Amino acid sequence: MSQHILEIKHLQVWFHTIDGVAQVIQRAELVVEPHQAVGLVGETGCGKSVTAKVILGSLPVPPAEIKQGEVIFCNEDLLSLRVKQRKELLKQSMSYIPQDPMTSLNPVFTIRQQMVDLIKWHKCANIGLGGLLGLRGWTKNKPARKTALQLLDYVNIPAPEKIVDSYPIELSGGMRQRVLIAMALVGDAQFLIADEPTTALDVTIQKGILNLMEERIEERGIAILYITHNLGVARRLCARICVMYAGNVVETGPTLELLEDPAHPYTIGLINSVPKLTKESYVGIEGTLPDYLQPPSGCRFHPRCRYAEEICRNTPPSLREVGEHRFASCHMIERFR
Amino acid sequence: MTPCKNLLSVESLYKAFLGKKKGLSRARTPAIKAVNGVDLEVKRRETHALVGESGSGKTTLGKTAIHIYAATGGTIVFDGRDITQLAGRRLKAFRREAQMMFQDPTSSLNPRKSVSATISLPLRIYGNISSGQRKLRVEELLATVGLPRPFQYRYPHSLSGGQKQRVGLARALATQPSLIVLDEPTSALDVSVQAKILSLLANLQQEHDLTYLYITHDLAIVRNIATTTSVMYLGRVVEQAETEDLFSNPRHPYTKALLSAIPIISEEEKRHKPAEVTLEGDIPSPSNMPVYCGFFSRCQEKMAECQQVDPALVQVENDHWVRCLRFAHRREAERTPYPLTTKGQRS
Amino acid sequence: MSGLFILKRLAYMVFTLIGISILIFVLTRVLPGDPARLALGPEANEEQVEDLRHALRLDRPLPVQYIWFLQNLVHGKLGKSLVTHRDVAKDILQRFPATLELVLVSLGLAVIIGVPLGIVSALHKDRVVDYLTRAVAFTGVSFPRFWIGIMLQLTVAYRLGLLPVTGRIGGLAPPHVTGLFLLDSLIALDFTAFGDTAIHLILPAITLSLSPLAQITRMVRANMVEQIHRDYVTVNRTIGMPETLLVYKYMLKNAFSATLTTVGLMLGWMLGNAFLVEQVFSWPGIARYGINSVLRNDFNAIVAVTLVVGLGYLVINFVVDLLYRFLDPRIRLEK
Amino acid sequence: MNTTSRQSAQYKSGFQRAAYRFFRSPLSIIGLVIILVISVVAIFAPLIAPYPKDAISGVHFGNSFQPPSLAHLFGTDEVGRDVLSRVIFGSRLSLKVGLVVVTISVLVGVPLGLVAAYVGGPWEVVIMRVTDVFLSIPPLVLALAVAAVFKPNLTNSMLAISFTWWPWYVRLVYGEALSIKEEDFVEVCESVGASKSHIMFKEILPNMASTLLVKVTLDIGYAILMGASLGFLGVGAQPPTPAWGTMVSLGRVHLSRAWWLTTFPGLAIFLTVLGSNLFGDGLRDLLDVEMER
Repeated sequence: MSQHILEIKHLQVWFHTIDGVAQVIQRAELVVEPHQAVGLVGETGCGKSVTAKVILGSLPVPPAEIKQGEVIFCNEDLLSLRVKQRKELLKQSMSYIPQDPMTSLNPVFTIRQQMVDLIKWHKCANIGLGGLLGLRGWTKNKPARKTALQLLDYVNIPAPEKIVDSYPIELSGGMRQRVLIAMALVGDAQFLIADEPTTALDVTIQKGILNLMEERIEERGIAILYITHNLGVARRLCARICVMYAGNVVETGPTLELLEDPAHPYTIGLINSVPKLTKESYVGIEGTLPDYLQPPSGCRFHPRCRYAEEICRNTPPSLREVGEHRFASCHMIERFR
Repeated sequence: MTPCKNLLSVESLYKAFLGKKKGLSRARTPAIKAVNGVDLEVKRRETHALVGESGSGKTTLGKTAIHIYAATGGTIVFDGRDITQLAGRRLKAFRREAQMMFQDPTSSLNPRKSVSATISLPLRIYGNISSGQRKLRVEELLATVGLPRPFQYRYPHSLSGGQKQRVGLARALATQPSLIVLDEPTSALDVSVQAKILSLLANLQQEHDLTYLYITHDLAIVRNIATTTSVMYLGRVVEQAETEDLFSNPRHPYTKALLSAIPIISEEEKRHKPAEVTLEGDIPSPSNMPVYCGFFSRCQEKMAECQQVDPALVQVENDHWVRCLRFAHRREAERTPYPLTTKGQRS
Repeated sequence: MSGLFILKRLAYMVFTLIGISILIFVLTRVLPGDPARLALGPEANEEQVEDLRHALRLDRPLPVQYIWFLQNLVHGKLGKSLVTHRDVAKDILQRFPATLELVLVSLGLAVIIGVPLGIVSALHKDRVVDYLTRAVAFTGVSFPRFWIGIMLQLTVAYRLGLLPVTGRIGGLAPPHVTGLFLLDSLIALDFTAFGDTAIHLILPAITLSLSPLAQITRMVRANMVEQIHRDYVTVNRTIGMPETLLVYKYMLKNAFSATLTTVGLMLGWMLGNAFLVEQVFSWPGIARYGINSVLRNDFNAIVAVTLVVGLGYLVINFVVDLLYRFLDPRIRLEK
Repeated sequence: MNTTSRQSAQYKSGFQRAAYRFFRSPLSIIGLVIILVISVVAIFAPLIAPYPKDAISGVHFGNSFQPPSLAHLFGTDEVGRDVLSRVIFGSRLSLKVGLVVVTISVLVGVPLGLVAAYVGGPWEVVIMRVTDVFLSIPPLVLALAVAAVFKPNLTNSMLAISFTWWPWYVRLVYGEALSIKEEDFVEVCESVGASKSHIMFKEILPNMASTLLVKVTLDIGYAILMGASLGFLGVGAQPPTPAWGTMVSLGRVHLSRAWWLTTFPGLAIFLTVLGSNLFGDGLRDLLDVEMER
């Protein structure tokens, strides 16, 4: 049907809390094409992780409620699939790298135990408890172990034979993140969600991980949705960037053009906030993220926007084309650009 | 050098943490040399940045320099006075002159105390002022850091990260210190908030004649706010220079690697970065440091001798110091006009 | 490394044991009350009391008394009972297996029932099963042990006559090998004695296991619930780990090693509660012996029982620590 | 800066939030009700009890061993006293045991735990070693050994229980304080020169208030249970005091003849402990306290 591997349309997600209904995602739109890395960029609480959870199906429902929208992955709407089919599809085609390498590996099993189980699981379906006990359909351990070693080597882990028998606590953060990348590569997924995988790491380590992801993942032709708050990291890895603010995708476009010439006032503010090596002044954005229990009417950015006018207070803008492959949701773009 | 030019100067400072006790015996695991012979000069009304990755000892250095931790060795001179051995009442008196602002906005505020109780604690301890005056002073401090008056009745859980850091800053300013150690004050914040806090810090420095020791891992910030910079690795300063000089002409392989790892968002920024360097491996554990150059295991420019000699910090240009064997050698060969001295030896 | 750990742990045990001995010693000699007078009763004359005081060396200075006490302890001499004049060590040795058997069987019951209950409860959190399990668990910890024992006796044993009311065995005891009747009867292939012992064990074991069962259920539930929110569980789930494998292998091992830390504590409380259960069921173990000594002010016996129970508790915790290290690499690998 | 957005939203107050969480769980409500009922009964015992004089002394031999009836809901005992009245008066003794033991333990254990964790050094070694020694004897056994030395009565049994109870508070407070000590705000206080006692009692202690509250709630029940156990073993309150444990123990002699003598006092103990447990657990959820046991 389409050449997109992932397309999110009009996603709207609410959370039911003690204090009322939090309208966390108002309108998320997202497209990822095969072999493409897309950066989903935004500040804390903008809804980027919630979006990822919707795709992965790990959003707790309730308290969350998906009000409307479609998440089309490999031509299937994930939101309308049955749980079992959806799990099978995700297992076949999607993978995930978590944010915090320190807590994302099971502390009481060795790397080998964790990887081997995963490899065996991907090799044969429906193992169940019987398979666990080695009763049926359980591939032998040796080839799985070999695959594990190959994968660890593939993610540039020195001396994988030694690492494979360690417990997570024995490894540094960078090492653990490499192990997690190796685990994400176990299935032959075509799509990978990376949720701030380098935020917890030092810059020199972060650089190694980014290099690795660029080389290895592009080598395999995997499409990536890379979630980050760091524009620099997104620039390093992604071909396109989607900027989220307060539950809306406010701007999307090819990375370099978007960073050189941002269209949405929030993107402009965000880029102007980053301290730069050129010693350009950085100003920040006035105000704070709105309260999701009582989000502002109209454009959610209008209380912080210096271009805001009457229409911004009343009508929520939608994404519209502002250049080649570029979209932004702002009423005022023509006024100030 | 007049004693008053430097507000803080630190000479061959050491800070070791005892290892964990092993059961009932007196034996301990090896001590961790978190700060291993550091020299530092912070000039009045200027900002000196301490840069390094986690485990480099930069936070420990910051805390030891203002006597939050007692130094294991070396001397700390603050405003012309040796404060290394201070204790008791004189230590308490010194405390009001040097304050600290912490990295974690949540952990640095007591969740059970209101904003006004938090800010007025130092006032209570030092000032003999009435509670009415104290209240006025708290409101004044809140205004200084850009928070409206009603915030004094709030508790930390109802504040955003940026607001918490402002409260932390107000508390640090309460005693009217001349030096503030800023320990990654913005690393937990979003960039749009970070920018606001950074400009607040810059304004306060002007208005209150403050001196900052700014601890961070973000070199882009350093470039924008610091006059002088020390790069730390494994408890030592590996390079120290004026910030402009450091960025335009980095000497130590680690500094180059750090600079090249900065994520940038525009092409112009690229011109301020050195050629690509990618480091391998991790920082060695500070509990078993090599006797030779600590950076050897990750260095891209290492030589055979590096595994035999522990290089000293040498001056390669005016006020540009590097701890690398390559420069110790080159300087001898080239007979550069700068005297071959090592820090800590000069008087 | 591991050997060193065991040595250190043993040294700690010896140290604590010395502490216990001082505590008990101080309790019995310094606090008001003259053991000799108490032992002989109000009818004895001053001379008799004085003689006994001398025999017990109660007329010497306290440190001397303590050293003497410790010397005897090292040689396994716990002294003679002031009431029955029998060797206390022998008495305790004879009764200890009965207590051990009761405690171990109860713990087994608690683990076999409690762990699955906890898992079921956690997996069905906030549903009917969970509320039922939790209600059962709350009831379990709140029952006075002695009272529930009496109630069981009243209903199951007296009224219905299904099980024996008291005692450890009805017929002849199996030949003594370990002192644990279940084990001894199996060794002797005496299945009548085995059945006899088992029938007598049911009520006391149920009574004693109720509280640890409830606690194990609660601990397993709490730890499993906590696991559900851990990052690695989310990660494993999103990268396609099957639910059964995740729950029964990955989460359970974490939850169980966390639960294990409290098993040592629980065994300690069980040793204490054995005092109540043995009293109710006339179980011939050291706890009942201890109570009788307390009621008769037989202070040599009190000291001995307390020391033995303390030692037992320390040994149990030692074993639990070793197991915990084995199960959880975070503890083992911490430098 | 947008300061009004947070205030203007219809956020629930801390109390409303807590109440919502508490009342969502039926078990905690049951606990609360039990606690309230028992407290009321204890306070107004002389008004509620049908035969207040029977509580201790009354002797009506003609009326002995009456099974439960409308006149005597819980029956009568071997000397004809009304069991219900005795159980009602027993609640006073039980609550007294619970409150006294927990109060003593908190007063002794909390400062020791704080000092061990915060001041450290030799203090830590001494306090924690001594605590370890106490903790390595099961509480009931230690309480028995202590009670054996004194004359058996209610006061002495309360002292004996307190003697075994305080180390648990030292351990709890020690562990909590060690982790709170690591928070930056403690270091901030040190760096502005606050005194040790200020930091221990004004900064660290308030942060473990909810943990302590939960522990205290649970422990009142457990202390009552322990008091009853000692009474049952004959080293607690002596007859004719209407203590629940003692009543169970006395009634046991007549078990085959008069089941009500043991059943009702035991049920009272059970309900009290259950109430404190359910309520404590509700509080734990509500205050978000993580704690063993």
